[in-house]
Parts: sequence; C-alpha cells; structure tokens
Amino acid sequence: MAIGEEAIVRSELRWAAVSIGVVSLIMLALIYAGIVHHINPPSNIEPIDPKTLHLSGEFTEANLGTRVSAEGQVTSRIVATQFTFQPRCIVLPANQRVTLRFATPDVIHGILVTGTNVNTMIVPGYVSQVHTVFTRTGELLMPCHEYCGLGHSEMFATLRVVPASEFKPDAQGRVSCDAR
Amino acid sequence: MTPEEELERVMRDVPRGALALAALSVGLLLVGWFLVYLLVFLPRGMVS
Amino acid sequence: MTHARRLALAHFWIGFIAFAIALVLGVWQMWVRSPLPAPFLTASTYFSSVTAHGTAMAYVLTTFTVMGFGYYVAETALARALPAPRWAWTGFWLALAGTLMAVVTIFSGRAAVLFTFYPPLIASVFYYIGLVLVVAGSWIWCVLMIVAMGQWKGANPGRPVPLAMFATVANAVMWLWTTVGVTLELLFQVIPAALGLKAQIDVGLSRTLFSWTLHAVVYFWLIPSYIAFYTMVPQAAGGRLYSDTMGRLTFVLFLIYSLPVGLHHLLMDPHQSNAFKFLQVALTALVSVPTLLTVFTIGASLEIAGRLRGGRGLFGWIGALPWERPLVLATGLAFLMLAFGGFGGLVNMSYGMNAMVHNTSWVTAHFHLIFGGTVVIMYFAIAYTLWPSLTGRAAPSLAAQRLQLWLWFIGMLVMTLPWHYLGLLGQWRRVATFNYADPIIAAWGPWVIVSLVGGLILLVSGLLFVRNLLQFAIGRASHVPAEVYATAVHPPLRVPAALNGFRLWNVLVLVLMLLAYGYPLAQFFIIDPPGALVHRVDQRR
Amino acid sequence: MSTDPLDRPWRLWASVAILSVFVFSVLFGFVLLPIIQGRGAGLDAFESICRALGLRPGSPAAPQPASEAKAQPTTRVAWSAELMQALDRPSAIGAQLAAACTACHGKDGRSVDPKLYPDLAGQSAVALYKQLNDFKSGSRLSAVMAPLAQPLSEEQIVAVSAHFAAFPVRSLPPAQMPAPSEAIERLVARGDPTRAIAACNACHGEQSGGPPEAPRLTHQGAQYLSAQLRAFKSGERRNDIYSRMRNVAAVLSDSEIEGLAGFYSTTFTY
Repeated sequence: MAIGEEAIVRSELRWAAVSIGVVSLIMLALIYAGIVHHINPPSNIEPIDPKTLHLSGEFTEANLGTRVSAEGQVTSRIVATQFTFQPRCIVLPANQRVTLRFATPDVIHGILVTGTNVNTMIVPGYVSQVHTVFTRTGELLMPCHEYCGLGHSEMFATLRVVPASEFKPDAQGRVSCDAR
Repeated sequence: MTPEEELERVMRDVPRGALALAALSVGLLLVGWFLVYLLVFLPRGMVS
Repeated sequence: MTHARRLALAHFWIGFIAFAIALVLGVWQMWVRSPLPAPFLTASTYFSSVTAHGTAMAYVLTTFTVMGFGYYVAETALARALPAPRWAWTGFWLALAGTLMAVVTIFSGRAAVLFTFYPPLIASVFYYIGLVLVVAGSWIWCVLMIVAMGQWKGANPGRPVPLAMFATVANAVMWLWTTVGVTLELLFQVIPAALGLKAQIDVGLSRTLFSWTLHAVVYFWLIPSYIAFYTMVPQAAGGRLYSDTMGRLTFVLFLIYSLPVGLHHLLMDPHQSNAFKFLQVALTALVSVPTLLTVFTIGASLEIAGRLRGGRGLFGWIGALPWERPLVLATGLAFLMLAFGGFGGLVNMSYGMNAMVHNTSWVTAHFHLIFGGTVVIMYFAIAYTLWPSLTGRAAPSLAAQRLQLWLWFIGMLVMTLPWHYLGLLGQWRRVATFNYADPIIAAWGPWVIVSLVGGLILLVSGLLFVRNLLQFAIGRASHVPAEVYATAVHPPLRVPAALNGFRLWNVLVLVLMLLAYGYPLAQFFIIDPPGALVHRVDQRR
Repeated sequence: MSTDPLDRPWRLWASVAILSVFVFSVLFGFVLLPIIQGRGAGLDAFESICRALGLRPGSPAAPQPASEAKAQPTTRVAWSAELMQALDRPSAIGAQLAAACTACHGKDGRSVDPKLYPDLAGQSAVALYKQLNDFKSGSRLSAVMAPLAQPLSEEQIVAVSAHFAAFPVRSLPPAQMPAPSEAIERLVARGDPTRAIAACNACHGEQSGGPPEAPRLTHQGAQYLSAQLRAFKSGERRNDIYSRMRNVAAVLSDSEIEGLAGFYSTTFTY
C-alpha cells in the first residue's frame, strides 16, 4: 500500500502536537491574565462555623455592609441565608480596590454580579472572598446562583457602585444604601 | 479497479482534507476563545 | 433472540422512556422561566421537575443506554455469547427498581434537591438508595464487560481485542473509578444524614468528593458516541477507520484524563486552593486532546469514504459523503454541536476566566450541547443502526429518521445559542422565575422566548424519535443484518500489550489521582472545618 | 506485565507525559504565579505560596482585610448537632414544666385564646426552643413571656419545647375554611420575584429544607399571625436571624398580611 502505517501514525502525531500547541496557547493566556491582571479564581480557605455565625464576630447582623478601615481598605461583609442577602443593598465605590466577604449560616449559596467577573460560591464552613475593582457606576444585580432551597429564585441583592465623590463613609467608616 | 486498489488511490490524498478541516475548525475555536478572552473577559476587570 | 439482544432492547427502552418524560418536563421548565405565564407553577413543582429532568437524563437515560449498548457490543464485536446473562438481568432489574424508587420519591415532593448531591440540603433516603441501585446495576455491567474481554483474550491469545470492545471496557474501567467519589460521599455523608444518623456535614469534603465524579461521569455518557464514531461511522459512510491505534489511544486518554480534573467544577469554591485549581485546569486542558484527536481521525476516516465515492479536492469529499444515511448525518451534526459545546467548555475550564460564566446559562448551554448535542444525538443514531438487528426488521422510512435528527440539531442550537449570550450577560442558573420587572432582566425576555422555541423543537424531535422506533414494528422483516463495525485501513494484527489491556493505565490513573486529589481531600481532615447543619427536604424538624 | 520490547516505550512515555504536566503545573501554579502576584500585593514569597496552597487564608494577589468584630447578635441561640438531637427527645421534666404554660396555651398545647396566644401543639421543637430562648435573653420582647422564660435553664427549655412538639396539631372543621384568593396562594406557593419574596412554603412548608427554626404556621389564630407579621414589618419584633422575616414583612401590604394570616389559620396542607 502506498501509504504505510508509519505515515498514518506520523500524521496523527503531528496533529496531536498541534492540539497540544492549541491548549498550551490557552494556558499561556491564562497565566498572562494571572500575572498581569492578577486574576485568580476566588480561593480562601478560612474556616468559620456556620452554626454560630450570627452570634459573634464579623458576620453578626450589626456588622454587615460596607465599611472603610482606618487604612482606607473598603470591605463589604454580606451574609447569604435562606432566602435573602443581608444587607440586600450594598454601596461600593468605583475605580478602587474593594473586597467582598461572604458567609452563610445554612446551605450552599453563590453569587455573581451581572456584567462583571465577580463570582463565588458561598459554602457553609468558609468565608468566601472576592477582591475586585468596579469600573462602571450604577445598580448591578447580585443574585444567588446556586440552588439553596425552594426560595432560591427570589434571592437577590443590589450592588450600587457610586463614583468616589459620592462614596461618603460615616464616623464609623460605614456606608449603607439607606444613609444616602 | 479492485477495492484494495481504490483504497490505495484515495490514500494518496488522505488525510489532507481531514487535516484542513480539523485545522480550520480548531483555528476557529481558538479565535473564538481569544475573542471572548480579549473582548469580554479582560475588560471586565480583575478578580482574585 | 439472544440474551444480549433482549438485554439491549430492554435497556434502551427504559432509557428512552425516561428520556421522553424528562423532555416534557424540560420544556415546561423553560416555559416557566420565560416571561410567558405558565401553568402548574409552584416553587416545589419547579424544583421537583428539575430534579426529575436531571435524574432521568443524566442517570437513567445514560446508564441504561451505556449498559444496553455494551451488552450488544460484547456479543457482536467479540462474536461470543455474553458471560453470565443471569447477572446481567439482575443488574437490569436492580437499576430499574432503583429508577422507580427515585422517581416516586421525586414526584412525591421529597427530593427537590436537584440531581447533584450538594448537602447540607438532603432529600429522602429513598432517592439516594434508588440511585445507588442504579449504580449497583451498572457495576454488575462493568464486571461483566471486563470478564467478557478477559475470556476473549484467554481464548485468543496475542490477538488484539476488537476496538469496540476495548473502548467499552475502557468505559467500564473508567466508570468504576468515577463512581468511587460519589459512593464515598453517599455512604459516609449523605445517606447517614438522610437516615437521621448525622445532624451535620462537612460541605467542602462532600463537594470535593462529588467533583471527583462530576467530570468523568460525562465521559461515561459520551464514550458510546465515540465508540460509534470509531467503529461504526466509517462503515456506515462506506470507508475505513483511518487508525485503529489512535482509537485505542483516544479511549486510554479519556480514561486517564477524565478523572483528575473535577476541581474545575469547584473553581469558584472557597475551600480549594489556587494551586490545586491550577493543576487540575492544566490537566483539564489536556482532556481536550483526545477529542481533538478524534476530530482528525474520524475526519480522515470520512475523507476515505468521501474520496472512495468520488469526492475530490481539499473539501470535495465532504459533499460526496452519504448524508442520507442517519448515522453519517448524525455524526456530522454531532461534530458541529461538539464544536460549539467544546468552545463553551474551553471557556468554562479557563481558571480565572471561569468567573465570567460560572453558574450562568452559559454553563447550561455548554452541557446541553455536549450532552444533548453529542451524546444523545449519537444515542439516537446508535438506536437507528442497531434496531434492524435487534428487532429483525428494517426501518419503514429513513426520511423520518433524518427529519428527527435535523430537528434535534436545529432545536439544540436555537435553544443553546441564546443561553450562551444570556450567560455572558449574567443570567444565572437554577431558578424558577425571573423578575422581568427589572430593566436588566426585561431585556433578556425575548432571548428566553427564543430558547423556549428551541425547546419545543427538541420536544417534537424527541417524540418523533420514539415514534420512529415504534415504526419498526410495521417495517418489513430484514433477514440479513448489515455489518455495523468498520475495518481499519491497516487492521491491527498485533498491538502492544499497553493498548490491549488496562493494567498500565490503571496504575497511571492511581498516580494522577493521588497527585491531583490527594491533598485537596486530605486537607479536610487536617483543618477539620466546622460542619453545617443538615437541611432535610423530605420532612421537617 | 510482559517484558515485550514493544511495551517499554509506552510505560516510559506515558509516565513522562503525565509527570511533565505535573511539573509544569507545580512550577506555575504553586510557585511562579503566586510569587509574582504576591510581589504586587506586597507579600513575601513564603506567604504567597502558603496562600496559593490554601495553608493560609486569602489570595496571593491581594492584601487580606483586617477582621472587624462587633458582636451584637439578634439572638443568643446557638445551633449544634447535639441540640438538634436533644430536641427530638421528649422528657418527663418537660411535662412538669409545661404546667406553667397551660393557663394560656392550654393543657395539650391548644391555646385557650388563639387570638392572643399561639398553639404550641405540634409546633416544631426547634422553633419553640428558639422563641423561649429569645424571650429569656430579651431578643424577643414580651411582658408576659419574659418573666416566665427567664428562670428556665437550657435543659428546661429543651425539655418543654420537646414536650409541646409531641402533641398533635389542632384539627379544624373543614367548614371553617374559606377559599383563599389566588394572589395569596401564589405568595404561599410561589413567592413574588418582583419584590424578592420567597414562597412562604420555602421556609414554613412541611418539605422545605429551610431554616430549622422556621415555625409551623398552620392553625394558628389569624389575629396572632397578622400581629406578628406587622411587628416584623414595623421592626418592633427583630429576633429573626439575619432579617429573614423583616425583609419579607417589610414589603407585604396590609391586605396581604391579613390574607396570609387567614390562609394559614384555616389551612391543613402546609
């Protein structure tokens, strides 16, 4: 036969090399995003007890919402629970590094913010954390995107991104939707 | 021509067409991926 | 009729009945999610329906079809009677009993937890036991496949195992590895909680164990399609398989790379580290290699067929292919849908980029394209190909089969292309209703309706499929079943032992699993995170 | 394994291919990427790698915010697996303690005046435990209940909760059930996505999987139920963990509150 088995194997191997090249290109692009834009999936192995979440510590009800620390770090603490977010409206400044911290006292939830790369699962037992910079101002939707029970469909919050000039913390460094 | 000779004849061209087709489709796939990467993903900003 | 043929028919029919019911539920769910008012909607009916749809499609249709197809291959490719048919029937009845148990539990409203096992939401124990029985039936199948190949090798020393059987056993071996994760989760976490023996659960551990199963399970469903691509399609097209060796290598690659990659389902989870997510993303990137190899090898096999039929030039052979044959048509459509689905998958698995689409409709679109587009359309084609030999009758109309396949393709694209777009816009998954009063969401409405139309087309196609199979009853008797298996350009006379068995690959799977999943699982026993209270949906406190 | 020369390269090359992917991933994912990212965030190499491996919390690409604790709990109830199991077991002390409750809540937990006092019969033990505890701690205010709850010990609260939970629910004659309006049934079974109200059943239903302390509402007096909803709406009652009920009640209209109270007071199903 004109085309021997070796030629077939050679053509296959050549194609396999092309395939590996293609996936390597994709891996390189991902490494580039990691190095230049600091993009990682949100990992944060920080255990917290879901059963006593509401009793003490940073996720007690009075402590939730956006707060600016003395060093100027903007952190928003949000609890996802069956079937509401607390708080349900969150104010954050645009064009500034912000940190969102989530925890749940009950089951698995998850959030995304429409039109951004903000996305994380919220797993009972851990604090989920996303660092990001919002570049566009306006009201964004932050739904629960993981099935958490029969009320899952009605579980969503609003994220209000305001220009830095309108982001005014009170004496304790807190900013909330009601205050505006 | 016998079936074996037929096969021998076509095997002179194979796999040029398959290679072209596979390269075309994988190329399109790669272009599509990079379009999403550059036009949607990176503009949406950093998260970590 | 031989046991294997009766087994194949019985398995296929159970799978296809479950499929038809799940299809109706799926269309209703899309209707509910659209801006149009839908009947029967309550939170409970919707999520019970999603649970039933997922369970029927992902566990029942697939497991039964894989088993039935495997029994057929074991008998026909090896040209031997099936070993221990009584055990095979035991497996069938176990799986059927399990299916009924799970379905009754779901429809009584006691299992609205969706078909993924994500505690601390816990369904009635009967739902889980039902699914365990389905898996137990499939384990019997795995053992029978391995035994059948072993007996054949004993009787044919030194000869290469026919590719169709080699691939079937690759799937059986992979499935045994795959089910370990979910079995551990069920035995040590979920079922004790459902029985009331455990009041709290380590959720990070359960998600990680489930992720072990979650990716490979898709390859378990997919491999019958690939078996058809490699061993049946070249024959149906009138050509030869380009390379038998590459076929073997592809199935081996599926075995070793589909397992240590499940963390890409947990990219957005807090309880797995960046480092191990990166490792498994790199391994996930490699799992696209066997698929890309298949595209080339099957392309070349079809090119042989096209050129034998007079096709010329770089692409002329494509037009010369016998597209009127359902199996060839299904293959072409399956590859097109695989391209779209694979594209979505590449985006999903892309480490940080996953954040853009995680748990959005993009993901739903991706797996419907892979599952419905590549897996199920090939199940249709396999059924059309095997039915003459299973029933001893010829199809009364190939046109009806072609129409059904085309409708499936069109419906799938009309449904999933809007989902991709909506996913990028941020439409999230697993909800019954959207607030269309919100201006952001209102803009999605028209696209949701378009996808509903796609769903309706799929429903018509699915019902037409069942009708086409029933139509065989009025077909004329066909006494000479056509040969279904393809010959390779160079039929293998001897293959290296590494490509004639699975010992080496099992060792490598073990090594890879230890590297990729060892610490990600061990960490839960090191940090011992606090547990979450069990939330049972079948009863209240 | 056979020693056929054909096999050797397979074993070798398969292992090399797999190990090279592993080495690549470890080099980039475990070491280089975290170190480079950590430099931007002002972290040293050791800290960055620990974060990437999950040995320390946080991302290698960003500074970790300081934890700000300010404990002002809405309730002092703490859940645990042991507590949940204890609440499933009725005890003899429960029956003795229950004598103090019968003047209002009736001998079998059936309220003597459903307009003012809720039925306790068949109520979930977890819900009873939560409310007694909140009366005791002052999270839920009641001039009547506070002095009764304050002397109770943890064990006594568990016992009395389990005691009343074991009684059968009051059955109402079917003639008393008016047909509920479609809008109310919709709120109960479906919720309202335009106002982010989950179906009432999602927490209060028999097969909900919702918060463990969500009480059964069926067969409570309509006046009692509507009074509680109004109290949640005004913020007068605020012992619901993470505002679960306040968030819902805040967007209910007065007629919806009456309708829902009427629905649950006369419905058997949920």
